[in-house]
Amino acid sequence: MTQKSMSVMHDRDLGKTSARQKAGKALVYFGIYAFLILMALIVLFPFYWMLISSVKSLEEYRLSTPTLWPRMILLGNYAEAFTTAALGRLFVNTLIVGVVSTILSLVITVLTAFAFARLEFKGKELLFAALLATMMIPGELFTITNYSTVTTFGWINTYTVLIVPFLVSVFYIYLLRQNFLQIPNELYLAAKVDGTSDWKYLWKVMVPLSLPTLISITILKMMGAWNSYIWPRLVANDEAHRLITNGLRNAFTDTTGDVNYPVQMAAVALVSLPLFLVFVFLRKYIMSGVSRSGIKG
Amino acid sequence: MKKLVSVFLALLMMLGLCAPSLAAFEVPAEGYDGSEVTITFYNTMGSNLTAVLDEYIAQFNELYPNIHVEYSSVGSYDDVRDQVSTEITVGNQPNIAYCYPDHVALYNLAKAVQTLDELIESDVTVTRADGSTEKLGLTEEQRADFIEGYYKEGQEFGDGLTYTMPFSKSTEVLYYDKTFFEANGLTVPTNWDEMEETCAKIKEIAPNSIPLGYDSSANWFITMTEQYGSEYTSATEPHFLFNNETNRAFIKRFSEWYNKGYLTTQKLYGAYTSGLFTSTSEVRCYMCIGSSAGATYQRPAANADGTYPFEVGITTIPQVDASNRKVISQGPSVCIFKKNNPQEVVASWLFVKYLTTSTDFQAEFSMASGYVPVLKSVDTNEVYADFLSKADGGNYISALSAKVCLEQADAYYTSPAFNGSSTARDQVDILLNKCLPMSGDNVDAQIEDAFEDAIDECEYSF
Amino acid sequence: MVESKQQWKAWLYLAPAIVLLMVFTVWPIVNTVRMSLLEGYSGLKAAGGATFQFGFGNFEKVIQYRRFVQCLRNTVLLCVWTVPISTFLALLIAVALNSIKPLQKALQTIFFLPYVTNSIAIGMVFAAMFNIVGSFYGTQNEIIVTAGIINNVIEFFGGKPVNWINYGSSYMANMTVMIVYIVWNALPFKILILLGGLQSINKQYYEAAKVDSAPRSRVFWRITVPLLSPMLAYVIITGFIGGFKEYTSIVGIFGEKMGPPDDAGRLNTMVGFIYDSLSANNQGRASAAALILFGIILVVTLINLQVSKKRVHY
Amino acid sequence: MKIVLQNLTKIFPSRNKKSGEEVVAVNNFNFEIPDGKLIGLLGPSGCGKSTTLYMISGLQKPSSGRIFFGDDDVTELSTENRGIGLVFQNYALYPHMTVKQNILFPLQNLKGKDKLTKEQMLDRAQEAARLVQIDQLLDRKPSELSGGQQQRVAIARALVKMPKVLLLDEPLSNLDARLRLQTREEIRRIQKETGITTVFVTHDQEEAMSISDMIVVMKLGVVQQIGKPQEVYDDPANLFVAKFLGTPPINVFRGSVRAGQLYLGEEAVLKVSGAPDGDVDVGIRPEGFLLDPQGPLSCSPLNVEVMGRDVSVVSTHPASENPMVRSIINADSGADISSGTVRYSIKPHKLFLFDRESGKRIPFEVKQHG
Repeated sequence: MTQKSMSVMHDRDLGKTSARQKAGKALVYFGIYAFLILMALIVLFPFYWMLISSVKSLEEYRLSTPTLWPRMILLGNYAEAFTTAALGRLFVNTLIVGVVSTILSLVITVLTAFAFARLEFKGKELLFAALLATMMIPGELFTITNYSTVTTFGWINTYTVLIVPFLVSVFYIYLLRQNFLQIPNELYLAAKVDGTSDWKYLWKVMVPLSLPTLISITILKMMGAWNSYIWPRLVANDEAHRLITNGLRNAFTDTTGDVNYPVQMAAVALVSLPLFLVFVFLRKYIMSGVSRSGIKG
Repeated sequence: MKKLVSVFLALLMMLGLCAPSLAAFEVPAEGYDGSEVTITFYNTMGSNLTAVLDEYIAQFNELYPNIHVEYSSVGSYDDVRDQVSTEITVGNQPNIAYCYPDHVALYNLAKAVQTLDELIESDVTVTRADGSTEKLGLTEEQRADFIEGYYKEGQEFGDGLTYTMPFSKSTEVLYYDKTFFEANGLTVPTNWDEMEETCAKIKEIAPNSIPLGYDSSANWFITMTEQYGSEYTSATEPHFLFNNETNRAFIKRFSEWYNKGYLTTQKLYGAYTSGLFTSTSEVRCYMCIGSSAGATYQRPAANADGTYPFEVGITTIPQVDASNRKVISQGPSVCIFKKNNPQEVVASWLFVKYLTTSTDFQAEFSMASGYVPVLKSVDTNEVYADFLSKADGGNYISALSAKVCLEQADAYYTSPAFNGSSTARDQVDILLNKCLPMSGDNVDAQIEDAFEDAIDECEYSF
Repeated sequence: MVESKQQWKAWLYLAPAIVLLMVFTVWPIVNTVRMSLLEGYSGLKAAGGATFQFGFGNFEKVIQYRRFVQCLRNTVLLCVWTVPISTFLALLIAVALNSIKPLQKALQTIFFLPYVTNSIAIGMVFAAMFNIVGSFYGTQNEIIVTAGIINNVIEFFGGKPVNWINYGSSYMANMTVMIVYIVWNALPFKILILLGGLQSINKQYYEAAKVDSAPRSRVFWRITVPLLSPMLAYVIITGFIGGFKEYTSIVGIFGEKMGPPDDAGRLNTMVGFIYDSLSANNQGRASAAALILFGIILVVTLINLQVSKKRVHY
Repeated sequence: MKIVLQNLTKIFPSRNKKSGEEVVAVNNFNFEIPDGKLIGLLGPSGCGKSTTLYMISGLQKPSSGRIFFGDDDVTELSTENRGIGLVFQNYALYPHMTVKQNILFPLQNLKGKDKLTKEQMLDRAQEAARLVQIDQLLDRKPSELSGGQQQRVAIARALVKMPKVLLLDEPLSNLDARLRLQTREEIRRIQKETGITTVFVTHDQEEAMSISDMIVVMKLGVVQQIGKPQEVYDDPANLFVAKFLGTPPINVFRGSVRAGQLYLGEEAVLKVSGAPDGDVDVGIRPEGFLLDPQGPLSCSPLNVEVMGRDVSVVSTHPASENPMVRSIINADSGADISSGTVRYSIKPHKLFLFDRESGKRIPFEVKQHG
């Protein structure tokens, strides 16, 4: 009897708390979603702005009171963007530079990261620390000297000059090395036993295992080609080699040196589209690539 | 390994240290010898202008088929400056570039700009592909055809030599709401005292308005020093002379206006004042001083039937002394860079001469760009004359603006250019905007401090 | 680990990277040091045949600049504010994202979007959001044409519009805008890293905490944060390094004058100072400033590493 | 193929640079592993057994000494060229490859005259898979397999290129108890079937004893004893070996020898003629106790654990080095712990004397007690 009543009481208590808990939980989730959605709106606003600006007329864009919804939707801006900027050529150039530099950069990054992660040599730690230290130097300073270097090499207005100087990225090496370090040492030993050379082990085992990181490096590198501006403008600004961001900046200048922003925005939107799609489809890899870099050690 | 590295570095070091040296230029005896040369031309033209350029390059190539012109739209004027000055450090500069006097002063640090006097005065005869000939230098008529103020700009570098040729120009003009002025019986101010009265009257009629908007405060300051004849800068040391009684006085005067609500500037307002001028709400400007090349931005948005809410009038900016009119000369000139191959320099000169002395090119380019031509003879060009004749405050506002510019051709001034002149320009811009809102008992002291700060900044970065 | 006579082999693997780094990184650094020690070195003047004295004049000139301290203060203030705020906010967002199921993927994508977009557009948008168009100062003259979207929101909630970046705006207001913008900019990368870290935390820890009926906040501070500490350390260290190099974001909002119209240079930073020197064609001074900045970053990073050694749980 | 280890020594430079002390992982190891035998390398962690294995594999180079496979000196030969198979503690399967690809991987690396055609490779892989009974799992990824299955894949991968030597590094330690028992039988079976000389590293003495032809007991880089499992158990060379082998572990007492008589405390338990007088450590295997009311050794029992056929009596004794003395006696002999004392006599061949200082075995001649 006593036992029973106790258990009943107990049950009721549980029910009570769980009802309260449920309400609390719902409230918490409501809070979480409200927070996330608010932040998402803040993050999205500039994109919204870019899109509505891209369909405004120049007059409307220049209004001192900006309109939040275009009075008139000018899809023609997109057509104009495509033709005035000769986007086709720019796309091809950017693609060539992007693809070639990505491939070469990946090879170099893989080799270097492998040496730092798996091979033993004198001064390894010191060299790696020195590499990391270079990340702290304001990059603008490199431009002056590098410019005179590439001119000495006679590389001005070539694809080479757009590709070679930035093949080595300490950041990518760092990312990949972290990734390599997390591959268990036993795999390396096993591969030795199985009769592989270092070289074969690198390409057959480590590289496939680091695919997510490599994919995110690929995307970052492609984005770099897409967004690079100061250097290409300086060293390869002829029609044959001009890259996309440069083309955008140049194409929409009118006589007063003013920029036709709506058309430029349209062009920016057009140019961002491929990157955006790539991002949406490969999000999983980018995520795991960056996060897997793990930051250990 | 270590040794290898150090040798490598030493090698690079030497590469970095040796500066490109150029032989002194002399006009070749035969002028242009017809050899194959490729010349590069950096500009800021958009696609509507490069179309015009293409056309004239084609015509030029009929005369000189072996001179290949490659042009490049580098971006803004500042972009051209940055690009060229970096290229100069390794001796890789283009042949011709759009330039402002400040830029040339910068390039002159490297002694990279070709002085043109020898070429201008050259009597050498050059034979063209079609068998005809031309004088390498400028003929009397060609020289006289340039609008004097524009041509003089190329010689403002302290040594009297000619460094640039004017390419296409603009200036500042006063835009006013003609409809409003006529409706209220206002007269358009021609001097600053009248401007003050006009502003006061407008403020009475429309208390919520800001009667005058001035886009470029730097231009305003520099133009005022010219109009007063007070000092601004000098091409020789000491360079920065703008801290003087007259300048402080006019700034104080404008500051009083500002505090009465008479005026605003682009910086103070937060956007181009043309936005205020073309506005149809009650918060608006009735006068606006801005670039003559931006006339279309000073036109209000058209009504549905194609008419405009009000008619725009354009006139010369107010003056201190009507007998000594001063308006700023803006817009690109072109300069030619030194090269080891004298043929490149001569070819560049031929091309520059072709563009700057061609009435047709100047006319067409001006109509496409909104800038004004640098030649007086352009009004003999039929198409351009027709264009000017249509001038009105609506559809042909650019023509109206051009017309006003041509009428004040005698008033153009340019300020001295030297390394640091652009800093001075930046600093007086900041200075004017800083001083306008000052009020209270110690305005004079505040203004004085602001002037001293500006001079300090100039001296430091110099 | 296999011991190797493979020294040479390792160097072979490193060779491409080392050669490129030598030419395009090491040499520029060496050259920077060289330029910093040539008084008043200017590439253009050098091209014109000028010679320069060897000495520490450039460093003196940098330190003597009457706004040097201001540049330094701005840089430090921006770091000190933006790094903790953006890290904390990114952490909150990452934790929130990690705790939900529906919409998680969509929201993730949204939060990473800024990562793949052109920065030109973003800066323009932010300036427009904070920009107040109109005249201030002097009561008769106070006319606001448009207060900017941010002020519209403030007014909607009954607040007074703030002069954020325009004429007569306060240093506080300017800094606030910069902090908001920089934080916004820094979020995607940090969220990406932290969310990745969160997802790799073993769920058992949370289950254990649930069994121990630990409250949410306690779980957050005692489990999530310590387990995430390597990523947090990484995000903070890179945040500081980036923060000390802050420049373009300020140009994005205030333009190259680096301040509101009445006080140009008020928000100038160390890198801004380097750029100013470069555009004045004084590479010597720019190099000296860059080396000073490098020194500062190095010290801060070493301190950071020292702290994280004690605090980070691997 | 026999393996000969000659004066094998491995010295690691100290990790702590400041102290600068070197670590001798393996010290002067001499041994000849007969062809076709399964050898267990046994010892606590850090004893150098894995290092020895890695030196045989070539993954680590000895600091001094030589290694021979048959008559060939392989000391300088790199791992790839030694033709060995190695199974790692955590299997080290390539996570991105299927089981089949994992097994094929070593074959694809064969060069020169050893090179196989695709068909040959597949046949060999099939055969290896069949041998370890995973031929149903060939298309799975390692992450889709259980621990035991992964272990088999690892063995198949090691066997597929028909190595002359198979090395196993703690192959069972990641498995649960039942699977461990089963797999070790499996390993024994496969080794017997293939006749490959096999070296097996473990810290589990039971595991080593149960399947090895010979065991090598190591401690701190030094070989303590080599022999057949039973021999080593019955005739341990020193206290360490005696303690390390056997479950439950041997009981150790402080004792002394006076005039050929062994005393534990004041109890004279055994005649040990030939042993010199002095303090000794005494080891008595749990099965060395006989319940005997007249026995010389009296203990205070705490508990009796019934283990089926046997019972284990847990008691205390003042001279014991451990808190407990554990004896295993036949269940039928009826241990009674209610009386407060239990008396034992000792089986002489289950009692060992060790030097207090060196831990070395002190031999003695067994005489009748009493």
